[in-house]
Amino acid sequence: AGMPAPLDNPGNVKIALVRYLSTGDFFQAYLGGVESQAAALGVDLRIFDSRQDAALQADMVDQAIALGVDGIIIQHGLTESMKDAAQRAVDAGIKVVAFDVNVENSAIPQVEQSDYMLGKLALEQAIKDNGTSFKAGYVYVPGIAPLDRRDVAWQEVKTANPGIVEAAVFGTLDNPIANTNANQARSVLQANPDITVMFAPYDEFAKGVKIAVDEAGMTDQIDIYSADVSTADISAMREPNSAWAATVATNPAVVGEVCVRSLAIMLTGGNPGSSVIVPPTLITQAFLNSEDIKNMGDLGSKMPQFQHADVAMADWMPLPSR
Amino acid sequence: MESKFNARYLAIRYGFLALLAGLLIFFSIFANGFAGPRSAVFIFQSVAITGILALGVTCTLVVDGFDLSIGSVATSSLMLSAYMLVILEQNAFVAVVVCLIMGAFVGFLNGILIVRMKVPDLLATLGMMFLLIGLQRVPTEGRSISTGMRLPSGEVAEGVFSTSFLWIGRHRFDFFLEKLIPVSVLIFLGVAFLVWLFLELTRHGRLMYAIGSNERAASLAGTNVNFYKILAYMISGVTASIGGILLSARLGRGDIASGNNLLLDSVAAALIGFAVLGAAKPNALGTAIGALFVGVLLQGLTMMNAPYYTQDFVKGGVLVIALVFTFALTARSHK
Amino acid sequence: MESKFNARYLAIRYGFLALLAGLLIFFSIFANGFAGPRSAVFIFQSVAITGILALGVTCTLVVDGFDLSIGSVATSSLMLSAYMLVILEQNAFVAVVVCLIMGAFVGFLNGILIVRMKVPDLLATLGMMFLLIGLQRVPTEGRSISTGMRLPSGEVAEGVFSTSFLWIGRHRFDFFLEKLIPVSVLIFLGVAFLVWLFLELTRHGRLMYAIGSNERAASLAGTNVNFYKILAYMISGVTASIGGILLSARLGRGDIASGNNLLLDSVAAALIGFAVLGAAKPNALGTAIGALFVGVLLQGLTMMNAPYYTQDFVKGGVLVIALVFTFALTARSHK
Amino acid sequence: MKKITCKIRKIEKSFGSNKVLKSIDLDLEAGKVAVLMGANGAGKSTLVKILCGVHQADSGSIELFDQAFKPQKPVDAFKEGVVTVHQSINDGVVPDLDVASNLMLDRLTEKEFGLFINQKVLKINAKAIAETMGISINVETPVSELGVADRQLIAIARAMARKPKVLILDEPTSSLSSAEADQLFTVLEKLRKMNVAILYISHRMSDIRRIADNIITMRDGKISGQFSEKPLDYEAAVTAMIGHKMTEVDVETVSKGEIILEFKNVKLEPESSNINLTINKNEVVAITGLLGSGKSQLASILYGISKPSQGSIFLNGKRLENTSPQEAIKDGIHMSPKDRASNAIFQSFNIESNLTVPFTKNYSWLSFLRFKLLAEVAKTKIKDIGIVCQSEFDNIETLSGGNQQKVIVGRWLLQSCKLLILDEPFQGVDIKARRDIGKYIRESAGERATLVFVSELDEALEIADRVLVMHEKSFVGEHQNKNIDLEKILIEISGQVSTNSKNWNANGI
Ligand SMILES: Nc1ncnc2c1ncn2[C@@H]1O[C@H](COP(=O)(O)OP(=O)(O)OP(=O)(O)O)[C@@H](O)[C@H]1O
Ligand SMILES: Nc1ncnc2c1ncn2[C@@H]1O[C@H](COP(=O)(O)OP(=O)(O)OP(=O)(O)O)[C@@H](O)[C@H]1O
Ligand SMILES: [Mg+2]
Ligand SMILES: [Mg+2]
Repeated sequence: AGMPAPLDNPGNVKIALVRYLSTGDFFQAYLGGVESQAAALGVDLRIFDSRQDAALQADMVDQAIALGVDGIIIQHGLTESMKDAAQRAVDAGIKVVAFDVNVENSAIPQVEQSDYMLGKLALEQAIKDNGTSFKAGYVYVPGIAPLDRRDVAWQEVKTANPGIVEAAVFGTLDNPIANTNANQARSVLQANPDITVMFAPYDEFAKGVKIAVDEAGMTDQIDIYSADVSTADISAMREPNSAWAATVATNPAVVGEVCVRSLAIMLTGGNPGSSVIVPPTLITQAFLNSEDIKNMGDLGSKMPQFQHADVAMADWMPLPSR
Repeated sequence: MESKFNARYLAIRYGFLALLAGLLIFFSIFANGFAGPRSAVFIFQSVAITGILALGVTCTLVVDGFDLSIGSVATSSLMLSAYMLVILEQNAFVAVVVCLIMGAFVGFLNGILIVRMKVPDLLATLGMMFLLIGLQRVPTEGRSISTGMRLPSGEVAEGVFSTSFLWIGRHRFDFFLEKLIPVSVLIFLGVAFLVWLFLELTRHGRLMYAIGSNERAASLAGTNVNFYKILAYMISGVTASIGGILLSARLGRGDIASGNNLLLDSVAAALIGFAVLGAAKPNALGTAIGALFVGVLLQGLTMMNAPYYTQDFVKGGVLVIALVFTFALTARSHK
Repeated sequence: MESKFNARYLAIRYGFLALLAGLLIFFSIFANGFAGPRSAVFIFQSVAITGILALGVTCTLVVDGFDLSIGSVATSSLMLSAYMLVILEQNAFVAVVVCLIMGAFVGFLNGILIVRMKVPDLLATLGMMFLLIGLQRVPTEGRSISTGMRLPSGEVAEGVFSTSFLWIGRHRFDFFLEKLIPVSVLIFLGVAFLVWLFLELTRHGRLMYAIGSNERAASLAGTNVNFYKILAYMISGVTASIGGILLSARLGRGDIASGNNLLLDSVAAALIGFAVLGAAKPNALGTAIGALFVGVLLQGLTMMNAPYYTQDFVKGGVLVIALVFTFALTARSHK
Repeated sequence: MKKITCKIRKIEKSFGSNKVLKSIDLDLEAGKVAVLMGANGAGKSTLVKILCGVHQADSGSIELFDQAFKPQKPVDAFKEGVVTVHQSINDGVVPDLDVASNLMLDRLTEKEFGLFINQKVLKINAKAIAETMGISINVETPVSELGVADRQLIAIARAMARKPKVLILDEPTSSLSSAEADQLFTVLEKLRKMNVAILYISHRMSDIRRIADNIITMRDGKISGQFSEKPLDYEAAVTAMIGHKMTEVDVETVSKGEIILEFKNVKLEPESSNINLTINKNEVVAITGLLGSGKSQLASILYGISKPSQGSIFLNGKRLENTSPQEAIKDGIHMSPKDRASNAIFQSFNIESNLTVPFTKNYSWLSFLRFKLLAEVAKTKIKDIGIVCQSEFDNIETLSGGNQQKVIVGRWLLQSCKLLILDEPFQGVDIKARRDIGKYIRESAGERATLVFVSELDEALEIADRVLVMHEKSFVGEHQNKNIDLEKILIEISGQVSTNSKNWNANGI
């Protein structure tokens, strides 16, 4: 209704979401955003799940091309494996947006939740709370793209503040992640009882660290700073005496919506810009407590910038109903 | 067994334990904070869950089977307990009982597939694994379960992880030191003791070893082979669900996770158990020590600030060397 | 073999294939875009790497062994090829050869551990798995390898994935349709054919089956048991490294996070192979069909827009049902 | 008066289209030993398996003490007091457990045993059971370290200790020598007095003569004769069993060819005496002796599996230095091992594959198997040694025990060799087949030397040109198979001759 062609007949428009990662709350919420925005537009959405198989993900782009879709959202993946596939889609006349993966293609806008900013904001809060000299534990597994980007912020902050001592680096992606990291964090706390800040820029890590801190009875001494948020994280942050001081996050559902909107703009001949950034939000324990926020829904309603990002918008754009 | 208690015999029997002792001494000296009762308790705690799972696998190994589904049973039990508590708003007792029943039931199904349908054990339990990995995600459409979550129906889940449930994962008993021993460690020790008792000292355990060694002969001697095989898988299912409950109580939420690492780590523990005391066969004591061995190694390396990838490497290396040592010696003495 | 080719016999022999055909028909009708040559090629391509690994596992299963290290050999080969290309700036040929040698060497080590050191196969290959998982991350301190990466030394890596290397992963041959058949599919088919030829038609294959059936008897019949066992693990190592090379050539980068599910998926394929044509033993044809079966199922479900977790569920469910069917029937007819 | 314990009526059983039992009627009397005779594959073991609940009959009935008896699984038969020692020795023991647990295995399955195992009580009970059969092994030894004979004794001892009402023994002496067999017969006497009904299956005439109260013969799945009039007419029984009269074997000793195998001052163990021995082309030499006298050890030395404690062995004048069967085969030494289930059978293979395993090289082209040729070769061999089967593609597991044994012996006759070693080649083979195989071996003996290790003297006399006797790892006697002095051999076997000489020479007098 009132949308420009081809969206004036949205039932005939087919878009595909080609995913690299799918397991976990973030990805589920992201998918929810994609689905609801697609539903608001009325387009036909196909989902391809490669389950962390980068080679398969590239094939899936080809499959989407073969299916004759009009637009493709590439969600995560590796630059190297997706670059060619994305180019093939563009060559086939398909509109493509990429989320959180750089496919090195000027015809493809990049939607990003700035991982660097996530790390940066969390660390700024840590410095605000703890000053510029403290002993920190850092949870990091190299080789994982978003974690690597968050690591850049940590390295910068460390160089800028020589007072910040990195007492221990640990972390693992062994499943169940929170539990395994709790075990490691316990050992680290035992070996370094003078740590006061834990930087765990991934909420699964933060959860593990929190368990360890609780078990070690060091909740008063230690503050945890992390990235990402979920309903479970909110309740963990709000537990009485929780060491989890703050997290920085974008709303994954909003990111999903933005991806679809960017694609819709492209389909109608518009240009959302080569880089669409969904700004992250700082969420502190104090804020959660004072507003009595229980879940992601509450967070959205108390924090409008978390509920909706005013990016990739057009005046004809229908938004999902809240 | 020869009369001379010679060096080789000692090496076979105590080589692995000596290695463990060596590691303990090494880490006590070089890893800051490693020595001490609290640190020891961490080690126990960190291996409690894999250890419990490994004890279940041991039972299936004894009847010459193998259970690949334990990891997914544990995560299913994790999700199920959270579902019971948070969404169905049941109390801790109900949640625990339902999880245990689920574990026993999955084990029963595995057993039926294997003894009645004659599906090879690896295959049956692999199928079960995939089935459970999928199934555990269906009720919440792949979301983790926690208080306040929005259900697919649009409602908000009001149930909570009750304190009595969290107690299982978080309480610590005083023991000389205040708040020293977590419940999970006691459960691990309890399960280890029970499985040991069962396998080594009861006639049922002996018959299970008989089945593992020669199923036909055991059957012809009047052993109810099918019963014991199903029993083994049920024990394995129950222990895996205990593991899941402990995980749930520790995490305080129904965390969508794959149990791959749980599976591999507990299989590792059970297999390392072969080498303990020169048993060269699955045994409960060995499994428990195998689990502790891995725990000691990881704790020590973490404390020495070793990067995570060196941990796998050292784990693999020490494992291979220890086992070569034990098995090469055992084999030679059997000649 | 009975004279009457009765229903049960047909069910055992062709039940699994019938199920596969049924799935194909079902998806062709209900899954939009499933039928067609390109889709068929996708399926082949999506299972090519697991399929190749599964064929290697099949060889170890034939000699009554088991190789848990294949997944890590594949990822090691992935990292090694990237290391050769990007950091050591070697050409594609050298990278491929080095990877194959690495695979053969790991297989050789596994074999030596098992036949000389008498370490049980699960244990030896599990240790090797942990070792490799750690080892492959040491040179880059756990980082993925890609052109322009900063090395621990501070330099920037200048090497690239050469076009000839990427060709392995990305080229498609024309076949009726333009750019239809990817190199990896041809390699998969080639490996499947060779392994089949080797196991079924050569005397070496038969001797390997003999070893799997009764090792002692094989040895007394003059078979060089140790040689064939080591050979089996070397084949497994080489196929796994081929898998890793293909993965690397497709990704164009040494990505440490890739290849997580290779082990379980290829074991699944090899085990499903037991059920194909009522073989009830490891066999190359069955393994290849087993891999395709999983591929068809996943592709079909994807095309029907099923969420990822239902895919596991359906995979497990169909697997269990198919296998119950086949094995229950086979067992009964053997009575 | 007759007291029938077990009444079998009109039992039928088929495996697929193979009708194995055709309307079997049989009575087992209390306090009597009924001997069941029948050629390999006649259906004896199948009948036994129906009686003890492993298989179920297709039709027919069994009555036990006038009660209908239809065991569905082994436990059912057990509970009713029907106890069986199976033909396959490996069906009787659990190798990874110790002797004590093996002896007590059936007790362990019973509730009455109690939940916990008292190791001391277990051992005491196990020792008591062991004594009945004169087993002197340490009960803590794992069974995996024992040979077949000991395993068989354990299985028998356990059955004896059950206080059976019906005792079924399926070729219990197939791997025992006369000393152990005697022990068994003593116990059987006792059970007979206790009114146990005993069904005894054997191919050994010496056993049968010794203990049969009546004889039942089976042929092609049917009862072909019943003999209970004393004195039992053994000859008639054999005739009923094989369908025609048995011809007497008369070994015509042949002229020997050149020396093939030569032992020079060989000692099996440091304490045993020196062996000097030559074996010639064209002759068949049987080596006999008690269990554990060192026969298999000698065979394993020749086959490259173990080494003598000292001395050297020459094959065609060349010193033997094999370290594996593979090398031995290359040198032209073939050996058919004893204990086929553990050492020779490939359970998942068919007859053809089982036959041809050692010689696949000869039947392949560039490593590719020549399937047609393989099938032909197998077919010929099946005919040559009379393997009862449906086709060469039958799975080996579906063959009767004796026929499996024929496959294993046949395997080593596929290709010619310089030295053929057969260790207990007639284990479970019926009389007629044994003669046939013996004849076949003798006929083909021309181009090689043949060594046959047997613990049954009868078997040795049927096949050999020369008989050597071993005792405690040393040789104690040598006899040309012509007008042999049986008394003397038996004395030598039992070790009652003085062997002071530290040297022993046998060069075929
Ligand atoms: N499980 C089975 N499946 C198919 N056929 C079988 C099976 N068991 C036995 N047979 C067949 O039944 C027949 C009788 O075998 P059985 O073992 O009863 O013979 P037997 O009289 O005990 O011979 P032996 O003296 O050699 O032990 C043989 O032809 C054999 O091939
Ligand atoms: N390769 C070997 N090395 C050392 N000792 C052996 C070897 N083979 C057998 N023995 C031992 O030597 C003794 C003789 O056993 P062997 O099997 O040779 O006797 P046998 O006369 O063949 O008896 P059987 O009738 O049981 O075959 C046994 O105590 C056995 O444990
Ligand atoms: Mg028989
Ligand atoms: Mg012998």
